[in-house]
Amino acid sequence: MAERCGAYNRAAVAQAQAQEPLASTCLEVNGVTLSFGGVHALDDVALDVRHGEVFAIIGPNGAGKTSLLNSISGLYRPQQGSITYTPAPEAAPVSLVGRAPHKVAQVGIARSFQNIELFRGMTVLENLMLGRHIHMRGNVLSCGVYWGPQRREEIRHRAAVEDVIDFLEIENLRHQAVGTLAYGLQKRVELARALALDPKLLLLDEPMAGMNVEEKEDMARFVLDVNEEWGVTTVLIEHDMGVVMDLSDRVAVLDFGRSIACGTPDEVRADPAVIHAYLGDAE
Amino acid sequence: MLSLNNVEVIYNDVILVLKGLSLKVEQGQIAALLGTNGAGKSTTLKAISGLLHPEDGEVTDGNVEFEGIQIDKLPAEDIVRRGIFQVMEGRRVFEHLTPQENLLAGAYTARDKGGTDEALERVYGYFPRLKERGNSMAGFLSGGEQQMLAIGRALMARPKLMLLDEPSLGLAPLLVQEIFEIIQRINREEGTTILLVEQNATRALKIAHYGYIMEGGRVVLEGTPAELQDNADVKEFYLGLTQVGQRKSYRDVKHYRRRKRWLS
Amino acid sequence: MESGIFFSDYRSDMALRRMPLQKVRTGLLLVGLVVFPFLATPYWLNLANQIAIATIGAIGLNILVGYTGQISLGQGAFMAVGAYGSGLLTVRLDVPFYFSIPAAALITAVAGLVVGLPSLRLKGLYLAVATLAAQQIVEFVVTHWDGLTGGTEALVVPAPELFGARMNTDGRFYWILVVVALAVALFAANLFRSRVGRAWVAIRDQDIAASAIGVNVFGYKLLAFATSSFLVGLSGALLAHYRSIVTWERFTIEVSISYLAMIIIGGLGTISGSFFGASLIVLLPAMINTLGRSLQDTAPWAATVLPYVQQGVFGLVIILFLVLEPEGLAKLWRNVKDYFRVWPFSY
Amino acid sequence: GGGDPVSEADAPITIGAIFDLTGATSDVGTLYAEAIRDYYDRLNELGGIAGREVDLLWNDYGYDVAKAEQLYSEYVQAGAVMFMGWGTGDTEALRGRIAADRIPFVSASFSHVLGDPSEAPFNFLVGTTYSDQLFILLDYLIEEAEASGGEMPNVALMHHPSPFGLSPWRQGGEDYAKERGIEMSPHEMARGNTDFSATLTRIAESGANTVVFQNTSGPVSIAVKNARDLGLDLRFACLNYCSNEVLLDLAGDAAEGVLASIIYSPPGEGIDGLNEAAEYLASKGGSIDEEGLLYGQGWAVASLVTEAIERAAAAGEVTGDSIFAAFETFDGWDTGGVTAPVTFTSTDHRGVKGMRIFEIREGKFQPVTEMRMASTLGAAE
Amino acid sequence: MGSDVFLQLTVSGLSNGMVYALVAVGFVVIFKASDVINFAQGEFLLFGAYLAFAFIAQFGLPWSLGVLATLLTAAMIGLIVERLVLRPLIGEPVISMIMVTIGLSSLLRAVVNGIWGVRPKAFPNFIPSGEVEFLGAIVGIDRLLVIAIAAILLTVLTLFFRHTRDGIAMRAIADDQQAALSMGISIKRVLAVAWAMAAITAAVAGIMLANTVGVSHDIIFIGLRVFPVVILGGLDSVPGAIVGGGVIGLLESYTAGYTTSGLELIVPYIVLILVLMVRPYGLFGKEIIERV
Ligand SMILES: Nc1ncnc2c1ncn2[C@@H]1O[C@H](COP(=O)(O)OP(=O)(O)OP(=O)(O)O)[C@@H](O)[C@H]1O
Ligand SMILES: Nc1ncnc2c1ncn2[C@@H]1O[C@H](COP(=O)(O)OP(=O)(O)OP(=O)(O)O)[C@@H](O)[C@H]1O
Ligand SMILES: [Mg+2]
Ligand SMILES: [Mg+2]
Repeated sequence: MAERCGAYNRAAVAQAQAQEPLASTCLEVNGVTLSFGGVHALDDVALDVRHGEVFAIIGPNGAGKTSLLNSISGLYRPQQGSITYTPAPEAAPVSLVGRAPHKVAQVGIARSFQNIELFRGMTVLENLMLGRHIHMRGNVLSCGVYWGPQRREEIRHRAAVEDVIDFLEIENLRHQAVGTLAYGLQKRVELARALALDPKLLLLDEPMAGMNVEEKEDMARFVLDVNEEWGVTTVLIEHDMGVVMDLSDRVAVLDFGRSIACGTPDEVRADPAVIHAYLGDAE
Repeated sequence: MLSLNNVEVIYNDVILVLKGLSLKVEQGQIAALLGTNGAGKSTTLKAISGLLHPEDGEVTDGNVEFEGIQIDKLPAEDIVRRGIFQVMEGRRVFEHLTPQENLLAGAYTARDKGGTDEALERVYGYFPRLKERGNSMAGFLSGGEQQMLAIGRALMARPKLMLLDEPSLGLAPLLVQEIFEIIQRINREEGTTILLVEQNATRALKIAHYGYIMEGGRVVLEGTPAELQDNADVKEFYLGLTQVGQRKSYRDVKHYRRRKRWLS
Repeated sequence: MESGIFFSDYRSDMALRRMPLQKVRTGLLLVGLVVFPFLATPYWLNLANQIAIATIGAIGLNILVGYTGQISLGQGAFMAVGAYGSGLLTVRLDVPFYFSIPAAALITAVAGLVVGLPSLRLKGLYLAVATLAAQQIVEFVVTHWDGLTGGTEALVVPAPELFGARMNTDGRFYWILVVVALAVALFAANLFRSRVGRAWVAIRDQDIAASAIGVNVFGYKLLAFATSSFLVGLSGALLAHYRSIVTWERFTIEVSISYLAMIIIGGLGTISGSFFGASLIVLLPAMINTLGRSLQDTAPWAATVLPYVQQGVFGLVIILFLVLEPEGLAKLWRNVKDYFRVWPFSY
Repeated sequence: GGGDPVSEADAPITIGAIFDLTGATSDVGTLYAEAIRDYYDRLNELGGIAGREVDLLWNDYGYDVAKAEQLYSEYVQAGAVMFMGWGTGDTEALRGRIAADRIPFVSASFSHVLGDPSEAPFNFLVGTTYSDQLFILLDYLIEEAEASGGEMPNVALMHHPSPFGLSPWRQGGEDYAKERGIEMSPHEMARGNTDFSATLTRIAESGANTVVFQNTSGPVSIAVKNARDLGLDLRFACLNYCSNEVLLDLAGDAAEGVLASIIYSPPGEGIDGLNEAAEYLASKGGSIDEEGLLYGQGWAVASLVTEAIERAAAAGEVTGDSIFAAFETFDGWDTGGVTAPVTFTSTDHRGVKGMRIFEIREGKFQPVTEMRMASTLGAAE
Repeated sequence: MGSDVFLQLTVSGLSNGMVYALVAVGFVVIFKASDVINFAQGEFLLFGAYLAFAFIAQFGLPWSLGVLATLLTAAMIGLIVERLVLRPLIGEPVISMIMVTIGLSSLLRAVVNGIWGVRPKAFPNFIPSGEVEFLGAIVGIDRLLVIAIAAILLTVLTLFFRHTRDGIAMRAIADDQQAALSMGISIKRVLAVAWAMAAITAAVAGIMLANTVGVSHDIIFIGLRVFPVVILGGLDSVPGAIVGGGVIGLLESYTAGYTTSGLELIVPYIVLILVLMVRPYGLFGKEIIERV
């Protein structure tokens, strides 16, 4: 029986809470099972993300990390289990299983993708304006006419987008087509697009893959700022253990679709099962 | 074995990416090519392998020589036939082919059938996981498995020179370790010369015989791994070490950064 | 690229025509459109009118194919719905054309919505076959529902009246068509600089990412089908009143294919491309005809092969355009503009 | 409009013509077009009409209605006073505009309505309408059955899916069959079919014993071959657009015994009206026997149009209106036996009312009747 | 209607369907190698028919040599088309390549017209005619031949795509041209092979069609008629083309046999859409892999 991660294990929570008061649950994944034909991508996965934390998911290639993220954001529909999301500590929980992806975005969950999935034909600005999509009201008629309310709306949201642009320091890229940007910048634009959504929960799938240390540092700073200054709960998939150790509050480890460990970065790093399946005797 | 002399590459007739780049790879060695995003590493590899053409890129100045022959005007298929094989960035497996068919496609230039079977066994020896995935389409493999497949395809061609573009991208630590070991083995056991582009500088320098660091379309620094590791800029920006050789923490949010000088 | 020009507020940065040069060009275009009918012969007016109608239809198709990325082979069918819709409303119910045309466009939009339903599951060429099915089914219904459409007989539509004038000449109809075509072009241009158009392009580029940032992909696909069909229906309805006659032979699969040719040769996903493509496909045969006529006079022996030469040249020009500029005339136009923007400092 | 008078007495007379040389009906369209072009070449060699050259503006429209409209406006602008069309689609599409422009129009479409001046004021039909052809055929079949004491005809009308195809059924055929007390039903021949076995099987099963085709020779040849293969016992008859040499070529043996509606006499019978054409072709090294029946049709239509223009020229200026008036003076005009005599009146533009019925025997058209005239609807006893 | 009618409809439908299948295979070959729908397929059929006509009826070659010459010439035409028209577009968006085939269809048609004129011609009589009875239904011998050819094509092509170097390379190119290039696969060569193969299958289909339809432009229509066949089977599946041909042939036959007024033109489409809603990539088509 795999070790359960987070509040699902009531006893562990009670124990933990005795020591320090726990932030309330933001995302609760419970018994999620997902298979494709014969492949079990996820097998009875359970974990629990608390408001305001940076939660990392690690695990070998093919362990099901991306599949888990996809299940949360509605792209995959698990055969079993529940995923519940609580936007704010006092808010009513929302079930995410079977919810269409765009409806998941509407409750405040934004994400980035493992292999950059930007709208390549568009400029950076247009990509970010799309991030504002759910906050805008324009319809075919108003957009086609444009004059009046629609123009005001566009300008209002353009201002919001500019905030994100400032924050991520991509001012000089505004009018560039994203397809021609260097890889690292594309990753940053993808983060920007997710932030333009004003999310409460941010899901990042390997945001720092393919970057050198310098660029990872930048990215790390953005992730931390988003988390600390904007108070966005963040779920992070990453293979660079340095990044994971430094940024995350808690870590869950998946292997063959099952969660094999969970805890603070240091606990996880010391876990023999994790070393065996994932880390190897790295150094 | 391979040398690039003052190579200039332009995309779409306007975007100048390589600005007079020169580098050399010696027979039987592993050369590492490091650099920031957008420095032009992938472009360099494509300039060697002839894959610029489909992207509207062109070597406009300088030349690429392989075993004493100028190859920058040759079509990609001729270059492969001469023994240069590039493992492209982003895996690029043939999604609707099985892993085995992907490997056979890699052996396209190898003529004899017996050799193909043998090569297949060798690849399965390196990556037993690929054999296990049997008949499922390669598009459904996980990222790591696809990366193994991409390297496996290169092995099938038995190239003299292998160009590897970020082979460790997106791989779990254990696998990164394994991939680097395999690269080293290929180099040692089969005598394959390797030009390795990597973001994981620590590891790359560990197995390389020589290294180049490029930025903005030029080589800004070169040397043996030991020399490079000694450079302050390399330490800070590529290895993530503090001045005293400690690993920096990503938590140390720093809004000011020392500028790179590339003084050695 | 446009370095050196800064905008002090978002409004001018987001304007449709930002550059002074662009404004001049637009002005020239408008003046040209107003002066044209006073200079042109009826033959040229006829061609201009055809171009206007084709442009509207092409913009409609471009919304679906070029911007949203859903291939359609049902253009002819949607034009037929618009044409028969408006024609029948006028003939059977005496609805004046300025009501019947928008009504017919709305009916076509609904038809488009229905045809778009399979896009819930189908993509690419598999979806294209749904539109091809629509083409076949509409053709079938139009030719077989005698009670409604008069079956295979032609439907004669009286020339419309506006402000007491009968719009029965090319010269008069020109004004209606130009105004509508400009309005449609502006409407489409606006769409693509705001929320709805962006969502469509997002679906074309990466539908999964689009859904993950909150775009209701299926909903917007349906919307694209409806909007596109609305404009296509509009062009069909205008055609019905312009030609005063509706026959199913005008709306066959060949029509669908030639509209696809328009937007691809013109440039997918551009408004100007729709216009260029429409112009080319309308003018090219006319040019070749004229060329052929002069050849007839100078070299009568050529008469027997001439039609085949015309047919072949049409194909050849399409091939040449695509081989030389696969991104279409709009791209060529952009290159010309880029050249002149920095001219005389081109290097 | 294009009816403006041509002031100079020696200026050419302009005629506009659209032909199908590459489109769906180009197989027959090409021959028709060739004849008309040859006719005017010859006419101009002989001095034209009343000393004026004829400027025949023509082009291929590929059976595309939009292109027909475009060519029409081009030619009208170039001063055409007379127009020659081809198919049902373009004729229908242009009929309003020619009336507005006052330009007389002849085409090769013989849809019954086009001969009704209240529907199509400026159209003139130089051919027996499809409906009349059908009436004549039905009469013949009934007579034949009565004479031999066999079964009465039970007819399946296999037709092209278009106004052309349905025209004989819609425009009187249905009522006529009722009036004559026989069974008749329409069956569509879907476009692009390569096999009609299923339709024929159904027809045979339904008890029909006769099939009348209103389609072009290509599909009809497939159908008769299918019927032969299936061993069906059906009598076949063609209206005029499959009664031509193409059917003989394509269907071969399977065409034996098929009845053909001949409104333009085929070459080879020594018909006077075809001599001109035959001589002209011979002078160019060709032969009318090779060209066939459609060539004769084109030639006959061109002669008739020329006759109308000559009459107009004799009466004064040549304009659309004067040609129109000249058409309506035709009263029993003799085409030299190519067609039945031609008559146009102000209430009836169906110039030709008769035809002969042929049968295909040993790969040739053999006449089985004299010229027969259509009994109008309601007049049948 | 009796069961004998049903039987006849079934046999006619199936044998017809195999003609469709033959035509559809040409689409599949091109699609497999380049994701392109060849809108000039009808013209390829036509060319094949006219070539056979020319070699056998005009030049008087014995039929076996005539057919051989036809296939060789067709292959040449395929190669020329690939070289002049498709090759410059390698690496460009697929839709441009599709479009170029539309231009090609006009051009090829004009060439055929220019060489042979538009008047239909009787196809030389070398395919055995006559019919055999099969469980009380009648089927032409030429149709049996079509079925045999379809079976051979199915086997040969399946083996080709599964096991040969070029077969695998073709599928690889359809997936990712640049990556294929990096393996040393010559896109030019493989595409040339594909077009030659497609032209040959089209010529075979063209000959079989001309035998029933005559050497006439009516053949061109068949090009588009089989679109639903290809989609139903799955755009890239040879067995799919065969099964799709059979299913559509049957549907048409039953519809034409039991209803009037041309419903057989649309019933296959309606069934097709219903099937696609359950299987979005046809019966055997490869699915688009979308992983994020
Ligand atoms: N759409 C799919 N269809 C079939 N199999 C899938 C699909 N998505 C994922 N899988 C399978 O599920 C397993 C988990 O894949 P997933 O992408 O979630 O792994 P991961 O943990 O993100 O790995 P990596 O670190 O390589 O990205 C893999 O074996 C993969 O092949
Ligand atoms: N096809 C292309 N067209 C235009 N510009 C391109 C193209 N490919 C690359 N570039 C530009 O060339 C520069 C170098 O790109 P390249 O991919 O070679 O960088 P890289 O060093 O491999 O970076 P990364 O680490 O992100 O892979 C980038 O600025 C990129 O925007
Ligand atoms: Mg993943
Ligand atoms: Mg790179």
